[in-house]
Amino acid sequence: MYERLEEITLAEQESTARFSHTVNVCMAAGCMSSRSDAIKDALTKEVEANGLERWCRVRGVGCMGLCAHGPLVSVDTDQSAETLYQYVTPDDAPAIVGALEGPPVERLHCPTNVPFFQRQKKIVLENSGRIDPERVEEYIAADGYTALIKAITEMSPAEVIDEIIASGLRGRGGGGYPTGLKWTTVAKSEGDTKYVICNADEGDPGAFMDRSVLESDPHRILEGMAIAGYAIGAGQGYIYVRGEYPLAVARLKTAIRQARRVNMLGSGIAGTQFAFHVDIRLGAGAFVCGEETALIASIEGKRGQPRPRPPYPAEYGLWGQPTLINNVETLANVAPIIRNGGDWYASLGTAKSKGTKVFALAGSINNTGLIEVPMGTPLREIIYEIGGGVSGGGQCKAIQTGGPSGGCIPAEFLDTPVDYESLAALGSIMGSGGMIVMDESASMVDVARYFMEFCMTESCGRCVPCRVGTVHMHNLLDKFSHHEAAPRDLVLLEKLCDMVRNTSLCGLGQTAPNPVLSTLRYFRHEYIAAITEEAADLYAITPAPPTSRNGATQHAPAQEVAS
Amino acid sequence: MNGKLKLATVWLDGCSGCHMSFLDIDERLLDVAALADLVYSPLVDAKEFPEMVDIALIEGAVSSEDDYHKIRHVRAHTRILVSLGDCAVTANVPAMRNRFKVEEVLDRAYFENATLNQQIPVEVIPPLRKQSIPVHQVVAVDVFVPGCPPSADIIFYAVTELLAGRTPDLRTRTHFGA
Amino acid sequence: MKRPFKTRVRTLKIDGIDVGAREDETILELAQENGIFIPTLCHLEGVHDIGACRLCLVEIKGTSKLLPACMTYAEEGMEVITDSERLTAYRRQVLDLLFSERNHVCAVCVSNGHCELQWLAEKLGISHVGVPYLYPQLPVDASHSFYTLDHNRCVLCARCVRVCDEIEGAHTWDVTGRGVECRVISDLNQPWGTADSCTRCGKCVQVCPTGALFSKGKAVAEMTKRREFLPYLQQMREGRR
Amino acid sequence: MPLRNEKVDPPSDDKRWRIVQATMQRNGFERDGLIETLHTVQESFGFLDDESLRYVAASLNAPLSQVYGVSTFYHLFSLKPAGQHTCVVCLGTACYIKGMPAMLKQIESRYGIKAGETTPDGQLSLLTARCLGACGLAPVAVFDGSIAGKLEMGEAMSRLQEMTEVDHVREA
Repeated sequence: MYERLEEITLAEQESTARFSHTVNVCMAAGCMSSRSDAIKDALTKEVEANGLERWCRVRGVGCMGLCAHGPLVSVDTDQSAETLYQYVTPDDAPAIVGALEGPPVERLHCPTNVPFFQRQKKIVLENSGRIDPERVEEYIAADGYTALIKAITEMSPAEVIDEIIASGLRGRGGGGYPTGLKWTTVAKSEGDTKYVICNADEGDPGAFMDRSVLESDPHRILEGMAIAGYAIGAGQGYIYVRGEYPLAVARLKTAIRQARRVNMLGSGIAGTQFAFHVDIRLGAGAFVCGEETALIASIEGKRGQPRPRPPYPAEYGLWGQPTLINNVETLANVAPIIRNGGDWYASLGTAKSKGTKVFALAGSINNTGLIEVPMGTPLREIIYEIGGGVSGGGQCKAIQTGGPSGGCIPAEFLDTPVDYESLAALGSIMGSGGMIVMDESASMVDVARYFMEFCMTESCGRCVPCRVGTVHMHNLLDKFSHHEAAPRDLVLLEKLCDMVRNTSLCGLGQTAPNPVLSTLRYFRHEYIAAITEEAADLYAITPAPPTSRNGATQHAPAQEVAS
Repeated sequence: MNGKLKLATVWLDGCSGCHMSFLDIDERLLDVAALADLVYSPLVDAKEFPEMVDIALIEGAVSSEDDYHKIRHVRAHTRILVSLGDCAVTANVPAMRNRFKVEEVLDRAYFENATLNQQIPVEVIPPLRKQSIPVHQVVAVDVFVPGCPPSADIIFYAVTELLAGRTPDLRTRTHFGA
Repeated sequence: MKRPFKTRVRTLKIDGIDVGAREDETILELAQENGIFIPTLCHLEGVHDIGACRLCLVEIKGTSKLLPACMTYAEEGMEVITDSERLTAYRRQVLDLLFSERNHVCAVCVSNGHCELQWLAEKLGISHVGVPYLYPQLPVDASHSFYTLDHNRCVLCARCVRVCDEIEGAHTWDVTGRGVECRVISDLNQPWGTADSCTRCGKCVQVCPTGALFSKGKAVAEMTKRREFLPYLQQMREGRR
Repeated sequence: MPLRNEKVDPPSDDKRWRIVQATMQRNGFERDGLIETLHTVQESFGFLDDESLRYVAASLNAPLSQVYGVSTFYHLFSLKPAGQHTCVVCLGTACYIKGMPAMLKQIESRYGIKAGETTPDGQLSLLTARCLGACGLAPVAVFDGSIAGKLEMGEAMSRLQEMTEVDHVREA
């Protein structure tokens, strides 16, 4: 069954063997926005102009991670280690091509013997920046689709699920629900038709892991989905991807076409009975559609409003059928787990959080970009070693993880290992992997207000607590950020947080108070400082209640904020 | 001191209906008078709010600068503050202007709907605040008596309970708009 | 081994009372059968539930999550608590939020005295609203020849949307926008009177819990609603299938 | 079986309707293809007007109010034509931290419009995005489709100036 893959791999190796030098240009959205396509054109022209095309090729690859230093170009040769160039412009093409056989261009050289590159452990991103995402041949030459063939020809669906359970993989979309358990539930659910949905509606502001994986290694997702489909008994998959990611959509479309061509998708995959089709569904700009039931409503062409769970999509999902919904990064881990075994994966990470996690570093940090580290890596190592420390010479004040559903972790907890439980204990969440570093100049009240504004505008409007509660919380935070708050506003804010968290219909509302709660927990003094003397004084004027004739006070004192 | 408690009523932005309803207690006013002196009210002559009253019934929303300063003064000199009626409790009809700018409201009243003497008064009439709001959005309120207006029976019940040193339980006896 | 039979009957406890249930019965239905009051607003017998108002949230032993009684089905051994200090506090807050969201001026409402929102406020003991009012700028649509839609009094329970779609089959109503900007609309967000899909049946008006939808010509406190027809219509329709 | 209105005629001879029709065809003229169809209309015509919504509703046999409800639920759909030029500022967390709010305020006051609005002369539409996913380059804005990263206030203002000025020169 592997013959077809070997054939393609051999052909690929043959066709590249004559190249002693390969110039890789990052063609992910970050570098593309700094015109990396023009750089690629310039480099290609330069190579041809010098008649080097016989032994040097220029190709586009996926994200190399260090987005802050983009556009990035790397040069691979037979003899020496990879050379990385940063801040490249089309005008630099002659210099880079001129230096192919000599020492690197000093002016553009980006050292790779630094923690940013050396401390990472790449599983999800193993191909990112190493293969051309628009060519299935390169994915196959990098062991692509072998896991799928292994699953469908050597393993039973139950064995595939067992492997996932053994790996300890947990949902990377935020919740951290054990993936194997989810697969088991859907596999056991009764239904003739089942679906696999890849949740690529990466909505957290400040997170771009999924986009990068889709742009840099789309076949990995297709392979993961097909394996999932085999394991749970589904023949159809949907990728629900943000409409804001046109490049990712285009690459996915190309990948689906190519995968069909090499018979890794479609009917009778690799000569077996197994059939699996994948279609793309475009999101249209609604954060709430990251929630499973809202996402399903959206695929069905409706307003993306969630419904109460249970029943869970595993039982009652897309068009009422059992449906498996996994996030991009979760699915990206599937192929390596099947290829190398669940035990291999479980050997990485901590006791309860296995494997690696991709983080998008952003904010006041030197090395903004994408990293992948083993679970349990301390925040300090991520921020100060891999991330290169706080930018502008400031001090780290807090780290925001988990986006609008997460919280702010103060600098004193920098030694916390990053895993699901540790972050939850600090009042934040792992989330999808956005990590925003804030220096001393950041106001925590403003950050809370920012996220609340986000939740308020993204609330679908179905349930009362989220629809109206977020507006009130936002208005209160606005008062705090303008230093116009009264003490009772703080009481009311905390009450609303509790209510919205416990009574909202879906995850968006239930977690909307998190940024407020975590900043109240660690930076309460910033809220107190925003209370004006006048406002405090205004509500304080309450004389003691009268004493009845027998001298006992029977009246309850005036309530600060009643009911 | 005659040992009676001091009772006041205050009229902010309301239609005076709650005061009318208060008077509708009729002969039972005598029972109230036996327990308390009405020391300040639109219904009596006193011009100054006393140093300290035990119970103040507030009718109306806080709409003007005058209302605002008055209610703060009253709160500082009152032991139990009662929001009487929907205007005090919810801002009710006065708040219906909140969707418009103050200038628009004044234009409507003094120009568009005036046939004679089209001008916005600046003397005597206190300036309007941006919004009409319930009393408890400005100062702490101890007891709420919703209703438009609350019936005489409810008012009598509330006042006598308070005078007897108890907190009246009005929650299921009256409601907004009652 | 496969179980040779399917459990159809469940026994559970609601507020300490032992209750027998069919597996397709919700906690809300069971509570109502047993004379236990659970406040509801978006629930409407005869159309499907959406669990949006959150008033019917109940506590269930063994889970920290509060679940909507209208959409939670009976399960064996369940212990349900329908009334607690915590639940009452949350329910009051929900009503607080609803009153603050739009311009519900009960005193001058056509439904004064016959309004479910007003009634709930009294029942749950709301003496005042604890959050500031939002005072949105909202229109009144009086273009229809029989009825009026006053957005100021709408609680977005979507009963009108569901009854129009599921019972009348016209789907004149839907909701536009999102979050606090949500509004009920007819057809392409056009004046109701010009919505061709409307059959003028008035079901939406009768099921509206507040004075948001009312018959023309009604003055303050004059609008009473009747909705006995709904379970009947639903039964007749099911019978025909 | 409900009536299948596959033969609803497009509102005009405009060739772009064929693309819209093709999208609906691909989804079997089922209602669940509504969002895909709206995407196509938006891409082809730049926005969704009443005419196109009515056409899509009729073709998919979907209630008008549902089509309207869906098209206003999603941020990417616009019911109004965009200005000649667009500027999309990213309000993701990283951009927020790096000073985008101040920049947005400056742009708003310079052009006298709020985010989401178009200048009265139809020259410029100012839009916001939840996150463009280019956080490594924060703060980020998109000027007429081209992304600009690590943006500074002066640069943003001059890019806008250039964009809107070109047309004025052309007109003169």
